[in-house]
Amino acid sequence: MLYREALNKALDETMDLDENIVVLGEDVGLYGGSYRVTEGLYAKYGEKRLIDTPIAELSIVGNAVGMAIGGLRPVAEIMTANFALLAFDQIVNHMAKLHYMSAGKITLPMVVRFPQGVSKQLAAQHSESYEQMLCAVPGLRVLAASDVNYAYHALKHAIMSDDPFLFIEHELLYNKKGEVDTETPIDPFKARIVKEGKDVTIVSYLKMVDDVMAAVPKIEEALGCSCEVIDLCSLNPVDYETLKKSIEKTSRLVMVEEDHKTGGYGAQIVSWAAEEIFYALDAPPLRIAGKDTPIPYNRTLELASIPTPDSIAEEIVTWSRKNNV
Amino acid sequence: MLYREALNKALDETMDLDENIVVLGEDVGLYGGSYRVTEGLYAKYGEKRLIDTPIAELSIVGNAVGMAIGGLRPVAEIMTANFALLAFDQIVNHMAKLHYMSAGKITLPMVVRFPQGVSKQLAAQHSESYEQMLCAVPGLRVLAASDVNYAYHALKHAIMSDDPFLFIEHELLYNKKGEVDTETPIDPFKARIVKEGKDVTIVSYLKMVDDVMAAVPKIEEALGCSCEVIDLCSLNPVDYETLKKSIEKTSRLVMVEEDHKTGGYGAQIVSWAAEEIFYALDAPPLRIAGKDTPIPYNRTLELASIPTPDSIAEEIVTWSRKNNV
Amino acid sequence: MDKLAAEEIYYEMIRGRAFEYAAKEHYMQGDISGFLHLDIGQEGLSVAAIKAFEKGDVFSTYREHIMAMARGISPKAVMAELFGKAAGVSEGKGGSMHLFDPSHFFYGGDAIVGGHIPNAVGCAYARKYQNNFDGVMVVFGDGATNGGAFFESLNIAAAQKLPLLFLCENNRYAIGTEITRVAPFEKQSHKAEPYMPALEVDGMDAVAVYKVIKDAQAYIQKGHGPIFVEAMTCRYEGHSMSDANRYRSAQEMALCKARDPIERMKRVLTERFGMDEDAIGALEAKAQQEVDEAVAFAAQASEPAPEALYTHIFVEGGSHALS
Amino acid sequence: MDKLAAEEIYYEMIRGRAFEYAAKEHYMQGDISGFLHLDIGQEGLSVAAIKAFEKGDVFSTYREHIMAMARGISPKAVMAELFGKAAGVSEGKGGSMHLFDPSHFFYGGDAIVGGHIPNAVGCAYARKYQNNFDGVMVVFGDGATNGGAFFESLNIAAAQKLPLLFLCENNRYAIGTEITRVAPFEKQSHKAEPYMPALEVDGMDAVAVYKVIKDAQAYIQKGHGPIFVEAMTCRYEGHSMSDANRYRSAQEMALCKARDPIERMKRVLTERFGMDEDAIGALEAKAQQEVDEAVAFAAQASEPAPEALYTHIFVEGGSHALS
Ligand SMILES: Cc1ncc(C[n+]2csc(CCOP(=O)(O)OP(=O)(O)O)c2C)c(N)n1
Ligand SMILES: Cc1ncc(C[n+]2csc(CCOP(=O)(O)OP(=O)(O)O)c2C)c(N)n1
Ligand SMILES: [Mg+2]
Ligand SMILES: [Mg+2]
Repeated sequence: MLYREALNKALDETMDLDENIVVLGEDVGLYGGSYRVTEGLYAKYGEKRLIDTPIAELSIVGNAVGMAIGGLRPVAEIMTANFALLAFDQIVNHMAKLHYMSAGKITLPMVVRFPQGVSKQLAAQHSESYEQMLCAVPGLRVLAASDVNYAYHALKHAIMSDDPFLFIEHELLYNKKGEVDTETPIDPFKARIVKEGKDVTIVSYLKMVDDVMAAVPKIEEALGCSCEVIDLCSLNPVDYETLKKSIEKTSRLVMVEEDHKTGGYGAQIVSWAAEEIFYALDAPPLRIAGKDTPIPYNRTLELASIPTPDSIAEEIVTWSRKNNV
Repeated sequence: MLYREALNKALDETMDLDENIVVLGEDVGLYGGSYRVTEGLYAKYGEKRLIDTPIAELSIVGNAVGMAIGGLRPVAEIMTANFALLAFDQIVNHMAKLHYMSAGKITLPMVVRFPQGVSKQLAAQHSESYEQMLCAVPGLRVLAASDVNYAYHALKHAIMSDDPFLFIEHELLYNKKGEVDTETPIDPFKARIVKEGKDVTIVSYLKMVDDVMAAVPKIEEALGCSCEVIDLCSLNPVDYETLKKSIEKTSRLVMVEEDHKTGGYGAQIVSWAAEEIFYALDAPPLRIAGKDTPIPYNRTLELASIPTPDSIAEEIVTWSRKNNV
Repeated sequence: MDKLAAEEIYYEMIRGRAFEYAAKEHYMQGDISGFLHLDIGQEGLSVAAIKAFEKGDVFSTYREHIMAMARGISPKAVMAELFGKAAGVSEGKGGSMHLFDPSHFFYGGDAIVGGHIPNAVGCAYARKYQNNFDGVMVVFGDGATNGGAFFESLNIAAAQKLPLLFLCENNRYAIGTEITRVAPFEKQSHKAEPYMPALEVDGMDAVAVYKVIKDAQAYIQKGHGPIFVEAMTCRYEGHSMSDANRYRSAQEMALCKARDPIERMKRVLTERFGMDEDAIGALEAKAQQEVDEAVAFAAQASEPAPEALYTHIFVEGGSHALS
Repeated sequence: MDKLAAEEIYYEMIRGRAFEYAAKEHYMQGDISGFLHLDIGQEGLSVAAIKAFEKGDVFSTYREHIMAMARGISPKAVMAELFGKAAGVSEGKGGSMHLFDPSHFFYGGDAIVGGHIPNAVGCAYARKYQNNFDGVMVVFGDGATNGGAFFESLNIAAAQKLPLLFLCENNRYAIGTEITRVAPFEKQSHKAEPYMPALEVDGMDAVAVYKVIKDAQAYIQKGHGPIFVEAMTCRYEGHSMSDANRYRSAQEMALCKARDPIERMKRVLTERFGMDEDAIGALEAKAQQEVDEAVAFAAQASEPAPEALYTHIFVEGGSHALS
């Protein structure tokens, strides 16, 4: 099954279960979704439950908040992360806060989904990642799906929960293949150990997990070491327990992320490690992230602006040699 | 002179110099600014240069971008940080990127000013800090004025620069008193050593600098140590040189900030220290920040949600004792 | 409007004004803090609109004390909220600008100008989905009609034919900025005209407001889609307690107050319904007493527990609600 | 419109179409990537509007190749940008959606639907401030008229009486969503009616477009404030290269193409100005040659230097510009 099919299946199964679940967004209905995540659902559930909205992101999220107040369980799609900036007031001032400000009188069972990241030459206004901003907002749960099975289970969980969720996808993952195990439930807030190892803990999420996995053979060969690779899965809350166990075993932490390095999401993970498990670290942690530049159109420059399997391997090898680890 | 008067003076002097400088925002003109920063300027420069805008933050920043394209040098005021969320598309997708995307053909000499932070019981939609989000955006310079002299010089610099600046103020600082030394120029990108010391480096910015200074006597007394207090001043770029020198001297780092701890701005500073000067640290760094909750209205709860001089002192003393530093 | 309704509306108007003056007093005494926006001058509009929109949901702004009470939230719970107490309608977490009570179909209290309008649109969608055409009333000021959220909402509500009543309280000012300085005309109903029927009413005349809102709700109940009502009104005080109201002349204020909604409603009671001064005096006394009780209640109510800081960030166990 | 203008417009229309087909071909060959939005079907509108708005500034959307060229940016510089080369108008950093050239008073190329409209408003403010009433033309699609940025701009431009020409290219679709499914009417000029004069024109008729834009610019030059023009048009291809265009029937596409702007303009040349087939054939050959040269230029142009990743984040030394 493809990643986008797993998301589709999660939507389909939950919509089938509960007619309060509605989906809204640009081209999600008749057109089938610009990344085909909602394909087929319009035919099955009709235009009242697959709502094609105008290009008005503030309203997409703002209306979803109101739908939730009115008793529905909306799942909103923002076509690309960059456009979510238009909805930041609704996400931060409303979606994240109404439950708190009303002392629990209002609950917002809702999900906002969007793809993000560098795809292929979509340029600066279509290529960004905003988890660093959104994980700084109390009141939101933020999940990032890097694989097919997680995408299915985690989206289902988010839809069925009574809390407001942001669900982050990556544009280059939609056609990723994988198995969905519908029998084995998962805890969407638990980090996933993608590969066990004993010498260095590499923490990552979303598409970078695949890039890290592609880099690992090179790293292990160059250094003669074994890498443990962790997919955070839930970006807020973070499963610090799993990280702690791993780093206590390996004594070394590398954080790999696609967003810009300055103020990037990984700063939180590294700063947590420095504060909380300082003495477990045998070497300075390493952050590998996107460069501090807008994303350029040209393909060579674009690839130079984010981590790639090659640059990840190279940076880790250099860091390791420099620190004698 | 008061902090708000220093800002006013910076505006006045630059406007006097260059008639391309215009100010726009809600109630900035006839009314004199909701925090009185623009008081008197409407009478002096008229309604073409002190532009009262409708309540449309997206347009306030979006229009400023267009004014800059058209050859003016706009200084936009957003009444409170929370409302800037409505303008995030313009700040992130336009203000920060047009220079890059146009390969330098477009320049945006502009400033967006806003106050932020917890004032007194303004509740969740009027009390937040967004430097953690805005410092994650390449293409923006972000300054935070904690004192009167810096406010004056840094705002002047921002207005006269050809780059786009965010200029962050704090609601509780407007009536702060201080001297302005117009004779001695300053480098707005340099961190300020507010107090020298040798045992621990406390890094902070904006209003927390005052709270740290209020906590220092208690800390020094309790621990018999001496604290070095640094005001970052420029949040992006960061003057890492000054931080490095200080931490190499003291071997200890405490970061104090008002924003929420998870994903907060200070994570970047602590993660930088862990990555770059790991071996200079004798103890795990400490981050003191706002709690991960929306800001409540009730005063007791509100104060419990952010660092105060007492809580800063207490946390530092506890941390120090725990780490034998 | 029959006598009973008129009496009730009058009562809530004077109770509202007394409430606002009490809030002002306690703000100055330091019992209340933050932003406090008084509805004095606009009581007729606030009460009559809510009473007329009997069924259905209401979304309002930060200037909502009187509306919240007209919806049935007790003055005690509102005053306690202003005092930041645990017995407040939002348990002291929201304050003056954030009064929520879904059991009275009242959803705030929003402090982002225009920010609640898209929420009301979404709620109207839910009601239509549920085949409930009593609909939603969303209340906002003239200042909110310049923001993108408002405009997007006009378009969506019309495109989706939602049961939504837009009520614009046009008091001609957004803080210190007069509407005609930032919009091309004084009446903001013009903005709605391409999308839906747009009605106008004198917001200082509670009887007229009552009637127009009744008519408007009847329209949306028929499934015709949204409707817009603009009520011209006037606030007597500054925008909030921190506004000295220097931008309006004494003459302008005097003209305002000559249209006083309470005086006008009193004349309706005496002239149309033959109520005598005694009966009216009794209402006034009762209103004042209710407000005094609310203040006393708020003053002695307890502070929230310290743990309250950490509750209601998420639904207890909510992340596993249906899984 | 005289013969010279007509010929120039026709020439740029056919050059535009040839350019777009060449871009399509090279996209499929992998020389161009990202989002590529073709303007085929809308050439008459794009060229005539730009030519008519001779003086003044232009802000456009991501579907702007033909407009950029009509403004005077060379096909070579545009094609090189599509190829991501250093010789591109944005040095390979912007790509198809981000063509900027202030020396031709052309400011993009914006990929946020509606995001450039507030920028155009601000620029119009600057022009008025500078006492320049040639004004600004901002071009956007029907889909952009549902967003808050557009609405705020109508209001501000009207309140401030700015010299701004809103040009809506209504091709009835935003990607796969037909305008009447997300707005309450088909003609989006209704939205502008409360604020400013709103004109309509057949966007498939270059002569008509030319005239209406000339008239509109004359209006703003008089200092009357903003004006709105809606041009009904039709794109022949999918929204971008990734859209298979399945949501429009063969019949709908045939009706569209029956209104072909190039055929129509050709008739103007032959019937009104008596041009013969040979002369027109010569124009076509020249246009194709110019496009071929642009492709050849782009293909052999150099890649940006690796350091280009780090340039233009800030102005070189900009932080100290005037201090
Ligand atoms: C998005 C946003 N911008 C600015 C403010 C600050 N502010 C609060 S109320 C107000 C004026 C609102 O005027 P209006 O909508 O006419 O309502 P009124 O206060 O007159 O009832 C402003 C500018 C805000 N709360 N939200
Ligand atoms: C704010 C925003 N939301 C969504 C998109 C994705 N998107 C790109 S073009 C488009 C359709 C725009 O339609 P219209 O304005 O009619 O212009 P046209 O493409 O028809 O010329 C959409 C939804 C975007 N680029 N920006
Ligand atoms: Mg008002
Ligand atoms: Mg279109």
